[in-house]
Parts: sequence; C-alpha cells; structure tokens
Amino acid sequence: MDPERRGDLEEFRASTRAWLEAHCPSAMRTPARSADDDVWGGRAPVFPNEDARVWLERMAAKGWTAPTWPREYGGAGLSRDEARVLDEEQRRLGCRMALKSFGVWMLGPVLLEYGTEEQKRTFLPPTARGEIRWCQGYSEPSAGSDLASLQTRAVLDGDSYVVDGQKVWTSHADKADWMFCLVRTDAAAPKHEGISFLLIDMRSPGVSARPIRLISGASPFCEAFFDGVRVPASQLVGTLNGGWKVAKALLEHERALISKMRDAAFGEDEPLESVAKRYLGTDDGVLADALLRDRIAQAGMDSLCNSLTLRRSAETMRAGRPPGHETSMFKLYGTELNKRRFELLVEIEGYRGVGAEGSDVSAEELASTRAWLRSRANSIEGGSSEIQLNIIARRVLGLPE
Amino acid sequence: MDPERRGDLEEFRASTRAWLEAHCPSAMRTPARSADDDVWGGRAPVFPNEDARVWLERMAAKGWTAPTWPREYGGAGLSRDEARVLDEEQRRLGCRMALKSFGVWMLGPVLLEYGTEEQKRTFLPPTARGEIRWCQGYSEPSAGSDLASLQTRAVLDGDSYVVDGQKVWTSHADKADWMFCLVRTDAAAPKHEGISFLLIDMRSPGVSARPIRLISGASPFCEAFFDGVRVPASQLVGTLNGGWKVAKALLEHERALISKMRDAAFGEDEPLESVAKRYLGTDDGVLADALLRDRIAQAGMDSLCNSLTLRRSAETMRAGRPPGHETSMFKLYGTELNKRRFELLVEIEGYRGVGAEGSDVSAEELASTRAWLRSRANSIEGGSSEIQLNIIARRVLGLPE
Amino acid sequence: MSAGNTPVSLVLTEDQESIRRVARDYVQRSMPTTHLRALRDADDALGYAPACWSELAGLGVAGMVFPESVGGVGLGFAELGVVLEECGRTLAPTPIVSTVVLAGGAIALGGSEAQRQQWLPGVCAGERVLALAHDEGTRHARYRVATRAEPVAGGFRITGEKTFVLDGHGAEALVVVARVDGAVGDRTGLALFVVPASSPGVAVTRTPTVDSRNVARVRFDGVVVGVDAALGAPGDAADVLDRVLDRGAIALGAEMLGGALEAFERTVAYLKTRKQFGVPIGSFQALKHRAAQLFCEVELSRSVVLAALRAIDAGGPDVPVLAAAAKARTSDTFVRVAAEAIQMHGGIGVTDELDIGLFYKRAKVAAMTLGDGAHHRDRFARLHGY
Amino acid sequence: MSAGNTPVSLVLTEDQESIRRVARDYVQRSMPTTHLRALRDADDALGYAPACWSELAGLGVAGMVFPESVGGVGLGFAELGVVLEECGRTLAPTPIVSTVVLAGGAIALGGSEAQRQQWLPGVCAGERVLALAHDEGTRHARYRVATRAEPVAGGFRITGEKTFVLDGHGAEALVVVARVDGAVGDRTGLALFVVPASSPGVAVTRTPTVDSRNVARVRFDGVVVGVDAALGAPGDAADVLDRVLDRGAIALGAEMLGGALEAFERTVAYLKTRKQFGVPIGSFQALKHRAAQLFCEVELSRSVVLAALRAIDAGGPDVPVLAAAAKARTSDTFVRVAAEAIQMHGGIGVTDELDIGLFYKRAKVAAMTLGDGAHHRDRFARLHGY
Repeated sequence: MDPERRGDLEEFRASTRAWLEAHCPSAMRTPARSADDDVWGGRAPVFPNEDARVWLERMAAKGWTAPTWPREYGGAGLSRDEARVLDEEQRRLGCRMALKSFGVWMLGPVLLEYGTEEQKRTFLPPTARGEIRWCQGYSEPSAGSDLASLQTRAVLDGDSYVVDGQKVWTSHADKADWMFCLVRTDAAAPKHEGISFLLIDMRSPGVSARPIRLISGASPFCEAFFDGVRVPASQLVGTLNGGWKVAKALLEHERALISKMRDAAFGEDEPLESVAKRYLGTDDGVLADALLRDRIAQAGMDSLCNSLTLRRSAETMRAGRPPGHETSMFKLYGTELNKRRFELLVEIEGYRGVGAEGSDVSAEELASTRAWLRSRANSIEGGSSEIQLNIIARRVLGLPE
Repeated sequence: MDPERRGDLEEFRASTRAWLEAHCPSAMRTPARSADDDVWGGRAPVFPNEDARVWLERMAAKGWTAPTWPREYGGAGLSRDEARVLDEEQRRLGCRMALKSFGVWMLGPVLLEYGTEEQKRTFLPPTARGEIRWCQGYSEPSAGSDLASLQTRAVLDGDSYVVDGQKVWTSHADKADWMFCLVRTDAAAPKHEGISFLLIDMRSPGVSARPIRLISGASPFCEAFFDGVRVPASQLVGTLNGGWKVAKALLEHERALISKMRDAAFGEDEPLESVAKRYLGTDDGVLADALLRDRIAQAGMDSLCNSLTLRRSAETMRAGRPPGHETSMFKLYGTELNKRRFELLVEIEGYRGVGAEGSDVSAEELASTRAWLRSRANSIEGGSSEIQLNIIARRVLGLPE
Repeated sequence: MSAGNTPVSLVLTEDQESIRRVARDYVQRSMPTTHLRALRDADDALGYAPACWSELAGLGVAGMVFPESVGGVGLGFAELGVVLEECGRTLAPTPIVSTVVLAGGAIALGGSEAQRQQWLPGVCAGERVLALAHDEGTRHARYRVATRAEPVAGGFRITGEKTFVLDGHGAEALVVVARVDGAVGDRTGLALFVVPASSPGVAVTRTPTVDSRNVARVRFDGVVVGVDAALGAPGDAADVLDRVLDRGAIALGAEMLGGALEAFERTVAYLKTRKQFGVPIGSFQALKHRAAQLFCEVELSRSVVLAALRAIDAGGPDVPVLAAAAKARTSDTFVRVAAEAIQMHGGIGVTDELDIGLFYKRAKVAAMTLGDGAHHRDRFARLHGY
Repeated sequence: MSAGNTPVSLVLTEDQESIRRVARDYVQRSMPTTHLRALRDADDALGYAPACWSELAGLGVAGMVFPESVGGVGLGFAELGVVLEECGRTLAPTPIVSTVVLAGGAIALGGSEAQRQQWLPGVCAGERVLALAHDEGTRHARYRVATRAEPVAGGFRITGEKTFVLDGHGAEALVVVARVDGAVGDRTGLALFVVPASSPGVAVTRTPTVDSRNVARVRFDGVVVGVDAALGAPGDAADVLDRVLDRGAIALGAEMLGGALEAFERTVAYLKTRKQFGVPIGSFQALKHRAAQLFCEVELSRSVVLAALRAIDAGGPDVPVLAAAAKARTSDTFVRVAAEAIQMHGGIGVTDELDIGLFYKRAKVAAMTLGDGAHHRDRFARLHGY
C-alpha cells in the first residue's frame, strides 16, 4: 500500500473510532448474550432494547450497515480497506453488529452486479436500513448437494411468473419479508441452463413456511411451500434461465461469510483449555488428562493455522494477486474445526456435557451440548464437505472429472 | 462337530504330535532367525543346514508339505480340520516351516481345480516335495491395480505359445524354476476375456529376470522379461482365454495366505509394549509416554479384534455357513495394522529407529527400520487397499458401480 | 486366546439364533424407535416403559443370566448379549444393564445366599429395578470413590454423592460403592451396600440425558444401613466391583454393537436409494470407501463383543482384557458410524424427524457410560502390565 | 496475532520472490534429488557436498540472517526460509540448520562480540561448519541434559554423550549444551560452550540415518575448555537455548514444507497422468478427496511456517508458540503427505528408483529431529499455560 493511501486510511480509522465512541450506545458495546440479542430488522423488527434500535438507525444513516455499497443504494461507498478498518474498530470497541442481514451479506453484492437499476433502487436502500428481511430459497428436498437439480417451477403467465414447489433449509423463512429464490424456468434445458433467480414477497398468496426441528432442538430453518404464487416478471434478477451464474456468485459470498463468521465466533468462545482446567484439573499446571490435552493443543494449533491462512489469503488478494479457490478450503476446514471443537468440549465436560433440558446442568453446559449437536450440520449446510472436496480437487488441483 | 469326528481328530492330534516329536530335528524347533533360514526348495535348493534338508524330506515323505492335497499328487489327503490340527501341533512344538512354496500355497489349489490330469501328475508331486520352485507372473508395469489390463502377449504358433512382454513384482523370479503367468491371448476381446494362464519354465530361451530395489533395501521382487519365449501349449491351465477365472481363484488363495501369514507374524514379534518399556521407561509400572501408550494399546486391541474376526470367519466356514467376502477385509485391515505397528515401533525407538546401515544401531533396530519401510508396500501389493475397499463396497455392501 | 487353545466358538448356536428371532420380533414390534420418541416427548420420568420391561421379563430376559435357584433361566451372557444387540438396534430403553448386569450382578457375585434370595427373584420376575451407584465425578473412574461408609453400632453410615446412576431415579434399591478405608483412587477399602431408595437420607434427582434416557444424581446424607446390607466383607469389594464393571462394559458394548449395526445398515440402504447428480450417492467412490472402512470397524466390534460375552460364560481369565477391548471399540465405532451416518444422510440427517440423530446421541452418551475408549485403552494397557 | 494488530504480512515481497528464483535455479540445477542419491550411494562421510555449500554461501545463504558486522547479508529468516523451502523440494542436504541456525544462532544470540567475531565470519563465508550438541537420548527433549560441566581452574571439564548431532561428524566446532547445576530436566543450570572438535577427549562417531543424511554421536570425556568457551554466563543458557531451538524448529519446518509441497505436487501430477481401468487415477473420487484434504493440510503448513519465519524477524513474543505450531504441523503434514504419496503412486512408490520413498524417509527423520508433533503440542500447551 502506498504511504499516501496508508495515511488516508489512518485518518479514516481515527474519525471512525471517534464516531463509534460517540454514537455506539454503551449497552451495544457488551457481548450479545444469545441469539435473542440479534437484530434482523424487517417489516416488523424486533429489538432486544431501545439502544439496539437507536444503534441500527445511526449506523444505517451513515451507510455503515452496508459499508461498501454505493451511497445511492444506502451504503457508504467505502473501499475494502476502509471497510476492514470499520470492522476492526467496531471489534476493538466491542460493538454489537447493528444489523444481521442475508440481504446485506448475500443478496446485495449480486444485485449490485446483476440487478437492474430499478431493482437496485427498489431493494437495496431499504435492505441497508434493515427494513426488508430476506431469506434464501435455494435448497430443495430432492436436490441436496446437487443444488442445480432443483424442481421448483416458475411459469411465465402474462407479466408474472407462477411459482409451484418447495424449498427447505430456508433460514427464518417464517420471519422473512422477501425471499431470493432459484426456480426452474426451462425443464427441457440442461439442468444448469433452465434456472432463474427470482425475488418473492413472502406475503404473496400461496406462500407458507414451517420451522424444522433439528437434533439440537429448535432451529431458524424452515420448509417453504409455493402453491401457485404469482411473482411479477420485474422481480427476475439477471436473464431468464441465466440464474445459475447469479446463484454461484451468491454462493461464493455465502461461503466467505460462513468462514468469516466461524473465525469471528472462535475468538468469542472461552478457550477449550480454560474449560478443561475446570473440569479435568491440573497437575503442576499441566492438564491432568494427557490425551485430551494433546487433542486440545492440536485443535488450538489447527485453529491458529486456519486463521493464519485466512489472513494470508486476504493479504494475497489485497496485494492484487489472484486468490485460489480458497473459499472451499475455508468452508471445509472451518466447519470441520468447529465440529472438532465442540466434540472436545463435550468430552471435556463429560457427563455434564450430555445433559438434556431438565437435568441439573448449567445453562453454559446445556448451550455447549446444543452447540455440539448443531455443529454436526456445519459440514453439510452451505455446500457439504464432500462438495468442497470435489471443488478443491477439480478447480484447485485440476484433477480430471 | 459330531462327537465321533471330534474323537477321531483328537486321535489324529495325538499321533501327529508323537510323529513330530520323533521326527522334527531339534534345530528345526528353534525360531528362524532371518529370511536366510527359509527353505524354498527348487532345482538347486539352499538349506541353512543339514537338519533343514532332513526335515523337508521327512515332511514331504508324509505328504505334509501339502497336507490337504490328495495322496496321489504328493499330499496327505487331510481334511481341513486335520490340517488345522497339524498346523496347531507344529506351532505348539515351535517347528519351522519345512517348505515355503508359492507352488503349494497358490498354484496347487488352482491346479487341483482347473488343471488337466497330466498337469497335476507332472507338477504337483515335485512341487510338494520342494523340487520345483514357482514364481507368480501377474503384475505388469502399466497394469498395477488394474491387473486385467495386462499386456504380455502369447500367440499360438504350432503347438507352442510365443510369449513377449514384461512382468513386475515377481517374487524370486531370479531364483524360481517355473512361473505361473497371466498372458493376453486375445487382444480384441474385452480385457477380462482375452487372458490365459500359462506355466513357463524359467530356463526357456528368452526369459530373463532382474531384482528390484525397494525403499527398504534389497527385495525378493524382480522384473521378468519375455522375448519370444516358446511355451508348449500343454502348459495352458484352464481354457484358452479363460485364464481370468483361474487368476481370480488364485488371488483368493493369495489374499487368505497374506492375512494368515500376517496373523502368524504378529505372534512371533516382541510385543510393542515390551519394546516401549525399554526405550521409554515406566513410571509406577505405566509407560512414561501417555500418548504412545494410548496408541500402543489401540494397536494391541485392534490386533486382538482382528484375530478374533479371523477366528470367527474360520468358525463360520467350519459351521457350514457362507462366509462373506472377508478376505478383502482381512487383507485391508491386516496390512494397515502392520503398517501401524511398524510406524509405532520406529516412533518408540526414536533416533535409534531411523538409523541406516553403518550407524551404531543394533541389528534388531536396523531390522525394525527395514520392516517399517517394507511395510509401506503391504497396502499396495497383493491388491491395494483401494482395491479391497472397492471390493467390500461392491460385493459385501452391494453399493452400485 | 493363544493358538493351540480350543476357545469357545464365536458363531451363534441355533438356540441363540432363535433367541435373537424372539427378541427381534418383540423389540421391533413393541419398542421401535418411536417408542423412545414417545417416552422423550412425554418427558417420561422413568425413561423406560415398565410394561415393556414386564413383557421382556416374561420372555426370560430379566432372569436370563441368573440360575434357576433364584428364579432365573440359567442361560448366559452370550444369550443376553443377543437381546441387548436387538435392543440397541431400536435404541430400546430397558433396565437390563442397570438392574440385571450391574446391581443384580453385584448381588449375584458378591452377596450371600440370603441376599441373593432376597433380591434376585424379584429382578428375574421383572418386578424389582435396582441400580449401581458408583461414579462420582463427570466421568467414569473405577476406584475414584470418595463416598465414605463409617462404622456405627450395628452397621454403617454412608455419606457421599453419586452421579450418572443408570436408572437410579426409578430403582427400588441402590447398590452403593463406598469406601470404608483408604484414599480416593485406592483399589483397597471399597465396600458394596444394598440401600433401599426409601432409606432416610437418600435423595435421588433425575438427570435426563441428551439420548432421551434418564440417569440420576443420588446423595447419601448420613444414610444408616445394617451390617446385613453389605455385599461381602466391607473393604474387600474391589474384586466383585471389577467383575461387575467388566460385565457392564461388555453388556453395554453389546447394546452399542446393535446401535452401530443399525445405523450402518440404514446408511448403506440410504446410499443405495438416495440420488444426487442423477445417480445413487452410493456410487460415489469416496462414500463407498468410507462405508467399506466402517464395515471393517463394525465387523471387528462384532467379533470382540461376541468373544467377550462368551468369555464371561466360560469364566475365563481373559474377561477383563476383552471387556476393555469391547467397550473401547464399540464406543469408538458407534460414535464414528453414527457421525458418518449423519454426514452421509446430509441435511435430513440433522433433523429430529430422522432417527439417525438419535443414534448419534445415544452413541455419545453410551460411549461415556462405564468408560470411553481412552479409559478402556488405559485399562487394557494396565492389564497388560504397561 | 489478535485482531486489530497489523502483523507482518504473510505474502512474499518481490525481493523474497527473487531470492526464491535464485535459490530454485541453483538447487534444481546443482542439487536435485540425484545429488542426494550420489552422496548416499558413495556412502559419503559428510552427507553434504562442501562445494555446493561454498556456492550457496557465495549466493549469500550462509550469511543471510547475520548482520554485516560479522560478514553477513543482514536479511532475515523470511528470506532464509525461502531458501530452505527450495532445498526441501529436492531434499538437498546442507548445513544450514546445523551451522547457521543452531550453532551459529547460539553464538549470535548468546556469544560476546569477540566470540561472534571469532566464529561467525567463517560461517557466513561458508568456510566453517559448526554443530549444536544437545540431545542425549533417543528423542528430542529440551532440558533433558545430563552432560555435566564441572568448574576447574580457568575453565570447565565437560563429560557426557550427545546423540543425533546434526552435521556433528563434519563440524569444526561443537556448541555443547551442558549442565553446571540442577538435575536432568531442569530449565536452570544450563550452559553453552563452543568446543573445537579437535579438543582432547572429544570423540565423534558418524551415525548415518535412513534419509541418507549423517548425524553424529559425540562423547565428551572430561574435555577441558577455558571460561572463554562459554556463551554467556554458565547456568543461564536456557533463554538462548530456547530461542535457538525455536529458530531451529522453524527453519527445519520451512525445509519440511518444501518437501511436503514437492511430494504433494509430484503426486497430483501422477494422478493426472497414470491411467488405470482406462482413466486417469486422479478421476477416482476417493483419491480426489484425499488429495484435496492433503492440499488443505499443506496450505495450513505454509501459513504457519511463513508466520513463524516473519515472527523471528519481527522479534515478536509469539515466536515460541509459532515455532511449536510450525514444527508440529510440518512434521505431521510431511509424513502424512509422503505416506499418501507412496500409496497413491502404488507399486513404483515403494521402489528405490522413484524419489517418493526418499521424501518419506526424510519426512520421518525430519519429523523426529528437534521434536515431533506430540513434543510440540506439549510445548504449545505449556506455552499456553495448560
């Protein structure tokens, strides 16, 4: 980075820090205690407290809920480096995320690339302000890892598409206002060439959603059903039957998001060794269980190496060199690490790590049990580990089909 | 087993024990110290001492070098149960194997099934007496795991086949008298349907052999070359182009042999924990290295479970119930266990486990280093682990192609 | 196990095969996985169905390993193992391990004839549920007993707290492991007492587990028992405790073998039917190889469980080693198989709707119960003197 | 390493890239794997080629990490790591780790200006080969030093035996770790002495290793040295020893990274060309998945090695943790990659004719050298206070 840009960036850092210190309510500088503290916005937004509402309003007014988006679409027009600084300064202050939004994280970037001017103007500003809550209609029961074999049909009828079918694994479909959705618009074409990308208002007649219970208990995931749902043709993103390109671009954003959130999540949890000291005790300062200790150290090292690799990848990109297809590696390794972490946590807690609700275990123990069970899905959702391995083998290593 | 048969068997055990005690020279009741003590027979047999020659002659005269073969072909006509008793009694007395022979172990059973009367009379008795030393001409450089893609050609010319090509991984080809060999006799047919099974005299003009050096050092393996070698048509086993069936039958015998020898080998070696005590020391009777101790225990348990599974499989067959395709499992698991054992051994010995010739390590340490390197081939030779996994998936689990 | 022996066979006899058929018929019909789900969804206080336990007892299961002199059937662990394997296949909750193998086993192995006659006929009839109160911390440890039994006039006063007592919340009486001498961790100084759950000073708290079973925390707050409550001579209970825990590990291993087999077979079936990219996912070589590896692990588990069960019946000296090997292997194999079953089922594998998650939860809890893989490798090593 | 820091970059600079090109050109041309084979087949007494070492020194490699005041180039470990990685790719044997990083590092970090001027210019010129005599048993252990240095008039008398001394058989002088106080295993009481190999009482035995390198057993039989032979104050050497061993672990990790990368890339290339059943074996999904997993392991190794090398240059407090992580990971990764490379190459993978076996042997020996994965996980845990 040239010195001038670096100087600008340090200036930006200073002003950002000052603004955050002045405007982030103190209650928003404490760690979120649970998912109930998350702010997802939407038509009927739920805030854990008044400060959370104020914090969202202030951030949205700055365009900092979607910092790299252009100002005219509700963003702040920041460079990647500036956005990173904003992120770092928020972490430094311990600011909670003002808005969680699939619209900002996943839809926004592809709408900026593939959307019409009208679509951008219609959807991006209210999304950045947290007024539209989006959900993602990708997976289907019979498709699974073979996403492109999806069956939900959309048939053009006048100036509307009529949508029939079923989605599954749609996070918060029961609470979302709109869905970005893959539909089949040409059943005769090869499977990747008959798919389109539609935006669907979840209030439309014929849409319904039902939450899915997981092995870990209640979940944000839903099944969503479409029964003759009419969707205005203006809500098609990209070209008719050209949705697969949009879908793939969005998946890249999702994968990057998952590995980033995983990385962030690690920092927040109590280190395994600290939990282990409480449950297993120490001899002369050394964890009493040599075998668990070895596995904890392995997990700690692997987590360090993974973080270093994420950093190297980001630096490579910033240095203007082409990155590899590393998102697959990060998705794969990050989720396997997470599974390993929670398995270890449960083994460390022993009998107290496998208690069910109603047992005399603590809230933390119960949470770790749920997190352990929930983590089994990490290597399946968002592209299974097997799919990531296929991608690495083919695109990174160039192994033949 | 009915009581009468059991009674007969105990009588057989008693007489066998008496004979062995009377006829097995005492020097032949000590453990073999190295491969140099092995007796392979052949036209120019090498015996470590006179006792070894006497022992082979006496066993061959009883037909006990090939105990289950019919008497007219040099065997003793024993039942499976009797052969097992003979085996047990030899082990009990610590008798060395009077004859090691690929002819007895591998060729004999298929010749009994597929050979002509003339072939049986010509080849089996001298094989049982240790007068013919056989080698196996299966693998080829370009074939590998895809054995059936072999290229060595045999073209009928008058009453002889003319053989051209190359074999590899042929044990003792440089010392063997004869080879049982797979050749391609119909290049146009599907690959499994153009293969024939030939017996080739290694003294024939045009045959040459060259030993292969392995990562562990010198080896019994050779490359064998055939340059216009004429083989009488009477030395075809089974039908022309029907050699694949014979080959597969022989492979089953080879796999069973490998897992059996592996199992036997385990019993003879010093237990890992006993080596570990010398190198790592103990605290309060417990091995000082908790991590290696855990892995040694795991290896010990897995070895126990593997032996129990071999026993269960043998009993299932004896009980007249159909066995599964378990030879693949035993080949796979036995060789992986062996690799694991030697890796552990080298890690236990530490610096003294990685010495090269000329270093100040002991002969035992040098032997364990070589055995460790040699063991890397276990999961490749005789059908790689990948091939065994394919077989289990397809034939045992019935998973689709 | 050395060559030259003629050890007991590892192949099921025809009688054992018919016991399997009877057990399978009953369990599949009356206690399929929906049975466990119903108990779970009702937050059932016992965690198993007494009616089913009565019926199983009627089939001879409760008395299977006890002699006829106490109302038993006089068969062995080879037979009980077959039943446990079938129960494992449907995750059927029963008090077999707690009542028959652990507490009942302690009374049978350590009790006087009077004590045996007092308790075991009820156990064989399926009328009495007992529990072994042994562990105290967050994991199984054989001699880590801090609970004290202090001599008082005519008996002992017991003080301590026990955790993870299998079926302890529904047991009529508890066989308590307490210490009359020595320090925590010592093998010497242990004693076993049969304590009615209704005794003053006994406090039982149900602690449900994630596999939808119930274990209990049991406090003994100066509980006074008579000398006749002791099984054998107080202070010398380690031999009986060792035998009981070995049997428990083997029995639980048999149940886990059933669970592993079922999870594996369901997964193989799914691999054959589920299609992705236009072909059955079982045609993908990476999944094939993983399935084939699991097959080997399961087969090895089967062998060691069968050998261990038969070794109990044969009274061989190899029971402790085989118990350690059986429990270590079934623990590791069941968890691995169930985890792979989830992964290979994909999304539906993590839904509560599918049974696969139930197997995974059970695998993890059962693996911890009576010692996990690492615990039993340690024990295996100790038994081999290293 | 915490967020918010702006740590040193993990991307190679252009200067570092050109160092890589120069190193690669030289190593590929003058020290390909046939170079190692030639030394091996000649049973070479040194195990490396002095001529090559001179040429490498001429390229600035020997003095790379030393300041210009002692004849060095004044670059850092980031640059030396690039060279080591290239050497690792062809298994090129050099005394970089022994002479430059370990013994030279001990003199640079612990020695007086006079000692530095005495020894380091010769090291930088590639004229002096030194070795660190540290380990004593069959495996690496940081403070397990029994060798004693007893005070005598004007100096010390050193008695003890050292094993696995890298390049110790060809070294002009040995930096010996000895104990002036305390018991074996103590961190306190250690001292470092520079001892000419020609000193009376020094006996060096070459002990070739299976990776075709040479290490040495060195006996010190009452070797008398002057007080000026001590690096720093005798008894307080642990800080310097720790830094030296951390640097050694990182440098060896960089070499192993190169070996792992090369073995992996050769294997991927083989998967693309070798055909079985009519198709490239790289089209078999089971092999693909295994290769993809290896890729991840290698990439993670690369990151931690780069970070550790840069941490040395930055003088950060995270060097010990990164050293442990780098050596543990490269040890485990290189062995795993090389073992898989053999398996995926099939039959030819186990022949001496192919290079793959050489990588496997080197992986195993290098993994043990300066501490294997388990050793460094233990150290990582200690550094984190558990």
